[in-house]
Amino acid sequence: MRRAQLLIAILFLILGLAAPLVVRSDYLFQVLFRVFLFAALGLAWNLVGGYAGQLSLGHAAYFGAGAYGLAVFSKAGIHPWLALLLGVLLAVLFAALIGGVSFRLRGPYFTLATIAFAEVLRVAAKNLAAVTGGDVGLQVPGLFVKSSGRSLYLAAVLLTAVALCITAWVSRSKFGYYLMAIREDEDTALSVGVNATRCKLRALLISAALTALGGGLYGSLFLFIVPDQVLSIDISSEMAIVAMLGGAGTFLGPLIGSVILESAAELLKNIFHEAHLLIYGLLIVLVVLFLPEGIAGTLAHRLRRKSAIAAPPFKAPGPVSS
Amino acid sequence: MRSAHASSAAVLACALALTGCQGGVSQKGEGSRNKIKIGTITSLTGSNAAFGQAHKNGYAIALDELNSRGGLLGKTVELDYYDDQSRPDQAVQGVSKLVDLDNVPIILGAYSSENTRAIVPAVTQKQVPLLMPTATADNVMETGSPWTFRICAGSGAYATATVAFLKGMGAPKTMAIIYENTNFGQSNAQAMQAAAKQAGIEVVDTEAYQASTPDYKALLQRVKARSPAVIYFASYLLDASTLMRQAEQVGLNPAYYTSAGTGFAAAEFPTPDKGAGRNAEYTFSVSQWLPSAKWKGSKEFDDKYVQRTGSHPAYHAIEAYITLLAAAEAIKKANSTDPKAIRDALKQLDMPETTFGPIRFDPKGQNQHPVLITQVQGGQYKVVWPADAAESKPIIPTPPWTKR
Amino acid sequence: MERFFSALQAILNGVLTGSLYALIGMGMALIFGVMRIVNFAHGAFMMVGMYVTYLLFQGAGLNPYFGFIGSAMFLFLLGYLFYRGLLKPIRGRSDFMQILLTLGFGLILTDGIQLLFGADYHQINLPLLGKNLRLGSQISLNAPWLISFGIALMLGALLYFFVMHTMLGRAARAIAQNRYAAPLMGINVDRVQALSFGIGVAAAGVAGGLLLPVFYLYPTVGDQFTLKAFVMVVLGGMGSIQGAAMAGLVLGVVENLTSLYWGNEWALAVDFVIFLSVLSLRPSGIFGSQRV
Amino acid sequence: MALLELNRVSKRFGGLLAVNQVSFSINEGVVAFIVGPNGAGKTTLFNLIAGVFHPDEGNIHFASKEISQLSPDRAVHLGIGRTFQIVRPLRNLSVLENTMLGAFLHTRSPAKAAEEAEKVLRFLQMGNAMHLPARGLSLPMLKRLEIARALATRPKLILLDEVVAGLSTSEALALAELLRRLPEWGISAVAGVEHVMQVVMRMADRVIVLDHGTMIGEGTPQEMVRKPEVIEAYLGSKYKELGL
Repeated sequence: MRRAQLLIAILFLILGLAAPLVVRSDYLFQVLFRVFLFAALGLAWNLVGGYAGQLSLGHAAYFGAGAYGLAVFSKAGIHPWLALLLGVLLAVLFAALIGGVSFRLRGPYFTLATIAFAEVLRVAAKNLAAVTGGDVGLQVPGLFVKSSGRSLYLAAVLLTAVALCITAWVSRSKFGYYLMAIREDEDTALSVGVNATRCKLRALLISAALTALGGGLYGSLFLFIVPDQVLSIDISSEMAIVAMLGGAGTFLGPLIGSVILESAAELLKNIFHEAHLLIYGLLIVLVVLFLPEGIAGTLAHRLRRKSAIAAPPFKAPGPVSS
Repeated sequence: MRSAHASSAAVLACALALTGCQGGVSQKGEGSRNKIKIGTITSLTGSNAAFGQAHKNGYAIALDELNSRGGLLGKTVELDYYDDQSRPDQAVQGVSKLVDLDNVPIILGAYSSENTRAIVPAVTQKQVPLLMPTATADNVMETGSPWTFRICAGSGAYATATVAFLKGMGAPKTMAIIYENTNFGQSNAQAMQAAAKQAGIEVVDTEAYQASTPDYKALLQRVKARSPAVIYFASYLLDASTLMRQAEQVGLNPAYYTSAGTGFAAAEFPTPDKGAGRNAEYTFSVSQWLPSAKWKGSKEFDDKYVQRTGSHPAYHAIEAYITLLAAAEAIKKANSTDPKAIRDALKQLDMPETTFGPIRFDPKGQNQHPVLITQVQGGQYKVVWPADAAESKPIIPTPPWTKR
Repeated sequence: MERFFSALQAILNGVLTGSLYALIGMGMALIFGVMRIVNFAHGAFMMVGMYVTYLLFQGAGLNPYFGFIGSAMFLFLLGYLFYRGLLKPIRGRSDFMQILLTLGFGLILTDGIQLLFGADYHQINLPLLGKNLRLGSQISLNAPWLISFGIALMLGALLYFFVMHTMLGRAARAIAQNRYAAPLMGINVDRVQALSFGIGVAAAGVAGGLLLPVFYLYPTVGDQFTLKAFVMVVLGGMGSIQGAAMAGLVLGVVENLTSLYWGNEWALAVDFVIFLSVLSLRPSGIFGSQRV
Repeated sequence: MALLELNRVSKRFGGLLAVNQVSFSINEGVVAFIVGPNGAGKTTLFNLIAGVFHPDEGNIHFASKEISQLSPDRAVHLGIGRTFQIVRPLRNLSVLENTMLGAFLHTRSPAKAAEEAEKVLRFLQMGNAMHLPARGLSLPMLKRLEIARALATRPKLILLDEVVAGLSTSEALALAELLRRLPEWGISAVAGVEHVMQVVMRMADRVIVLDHGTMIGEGTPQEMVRKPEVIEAYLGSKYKELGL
């Protein structure tokens, strides 16, 4: 089971790394960039949203911090990669702040608090034109000398690989079990000595750092950012949708979700034009109705039901079999 | 069970790879045979969708004209739309799609200044000419890219024209700037601040607002407290109507209501059904074009537009219309669909008589489109400045709301 | 004195705007209270309400101040069917899926409306729009806002009465307090939830109808109100209807005062900052009594 | 030496005095029962010891350390394990994984945690159910799972809230039989029960009787059933009914 998942992940990564051998068009690189970027973002979100069960819809805050960090600090004369790193630090700082306040809240309260934080940041970025350029926008430096779609695409594949490694580590470690315990029942988790707040915060910090890296790549690809773009709730919800549709709390879910959703979105747009959001909405509704645990989750569940061993759907990979 | 999992993934991966390869190879050939594809990026969905539709209508009229005259270089012209969903990142993706997949030799778009600014690096990198119909924020031209050309006049020209007009009217001393917080609004506000400073007009208040909200009364109250002689708006149509209605409610009475076009210059703005109605009266605006403009074919375009859509065109539509015609002209001049040849043809382009006035790009790629100042008089836009184009005298000062 | 009147004017305007916010928030609070569903399609439902009112006005010449009733009925039906057809089958599944469903349905509504009626904006122009009620020389209140305030007040009171004093309302509150015990008391939870969802969405539809004369409509107009409704529900104390109503008024006033003293562009941020402070200092809301 | 010591502990919720001036102590290697009807304050008392609530008055010592203001997870680290009155399994995890969560208190390695968890499950005679998901278990099994999870943290003291509620008498006795062996592992236990006196009489080293938040008796089971106040206030009729 677990080995199969790992194999699939590795297969995807190999395909991703091999794509430049066949793919020539920059457009496809951009579509594939989005696929892998959102796979990485979905995996990042999944640590908090899937494993720890904390439904954040404010990850745009970290994404924007990454993109703006890169743009603002490099404008101040800092080397782009260092600037990106500072952006990641900024995101981690935001995460500590946001987590500190909102992790005391549970359920929908938490979700709404994360939205509110991201929105405050968005409005602030719009209005503090001296720093961020406001709505007029800000130039982002390329991260690579030949900042073509191809090198950034490969960077996105690498980011996905990193996110997959972290997820693999989390899902088999004590930390991962603790996160899942918090998701299932926070009081029970406390009763076995889990410091829930600290665990959630740790997950969020890792997630925020990954998300900020993704934001930096994104900004670097488009070379120009405005607050309504990189700090918008659309980014947050897309991250969550990718992970949830793929299967929240599963190792492969976000990857599969991103492959399907991001390519479907692009395909739909080219086929249906104005109706593509309608179809996209329908797709979401249908998945919710018929694949209750997300695509990967339900798939795994079905397969498992067929086999003789009954096992839980959120089965954490680990040394379970004796 | 393991194999089932793996095989499903393999199928997925293959499918992905296949679509990738096909997309990359197959579509390239057909474009050049008997059709010329022109790429267009606009907002067909999302918050700017209404303007995207205006673009689409303008383009469609031009397309009909082109093809009924036999197309271009003996081929049928086809428009290749990419919907940017009113999102800049999507617009950028559109450039890649149109250039790499569909092999278009030129791109028209996008609608908003925001999205247009976002695609400038992309077209520069891909070395495809970009013709901008409607982006007025001046930062869309700031990169100095040799691949970008703008049909419409920009925010700097708006501000300069407005200030020149005010000086001619007796040089009012104070001004408040009210602008929506988007690229368009902020650029125009910045341009005006600079222009006003140069002309010795004191800017007593600058107010940014969140676009498309129902209530601006408190903002207007704030402006009222500073009692400026001039107000300069940078707003889209919807907010223009709301602002003028609520200006009456608040009792805001400057001597001049001026504006950076767009909302205040839309055909709908003085109408009661889709605009501010009588509250639009006396407002000044910069304008790029009017159905009543003296340029040849303005009336005909208006008729065609009404016939097609049932309503009068705003200047966004004619800018789209003229953008496509200019692109066609450049392709004809270049006698080629090579992007570089078209770019060079655009640089040399000279269309002295179009519905949108003369089209000629300066070395920076900016069309020197004359900016008019209009005033709403009796529910109609009347050109009141510059003097040689004026059809009517400006009415100043604006009568207070209680005396209307 | 001048300053006093301008503040007073801003506060009064804020109350008028806030009354419409209140209706939107009350609808969301009812849905949240009874179902613990965060309805991300709330703004889209409101937008549909605006279109219904608009069509009634254009098609049948029905004044929006009556047309909103049609909008309420249509939306009630839409909400009821949405619950029965889509939401009910996935009740009991994770919060994730319910949120996804409302997000997806919101997209369908928005894009569907755009396909049906185009992306162009519409507005209606009532002669009433130019009428102002003057109180003394300094204060003036715009007639359409006043009327919608009156109607919102009445309907808000009606909704409150409904929840507090009718059988259905009591059942809804019982479910809100304890979802598991309610069926034991003979409450048909599904029916009550379907009706509550319908009513909650209808309240948004009414607000849309009342907003139409002073605003305009286009397919994505509702999006901004979804976020506002969240803020109200939390400020009001999750699921408290009267709390959400109060929060709506407060939001209207705060936005106007922010615009007056700081700048309109910060109004939204102030909304959220208040929201966050309340959430961290007093998670049960300013007006709520329910514990988290 | 006393392992757990409560000294005049009170807890108030609004106007309700849930626990009123309760004092008792429990030595190492003891299985104690807190007896009282529903609402007597047993769960509140457990929550006070486990750090979920903090006493308004009085103090609590555990292994001669003041723990009155401890957080729940810290309490576990000191060696206080607990189960919930209403079973709260992590439904989507397997029995083994549920138990491993407890074992993670002392190890980072999932393999070691699994080993430890297996030991505990075997002791509770749940070895066969290890790989089942928790959500499919029967109530008696869930009760044991709760205990397994707590035991896996290797507590010095385990708090068992309503440990036999909902079980049949034979199931209850079987479970109690297992609990009786806890001191062999060096674990003391405080169990809360409502009125399954058979279990209490057979298993308890000590009995503490609560009524309306007040302690009305403490001693051996035999002492308690003879104590007039206890019989009067609570045990009387039921005890006689049971014919013990």
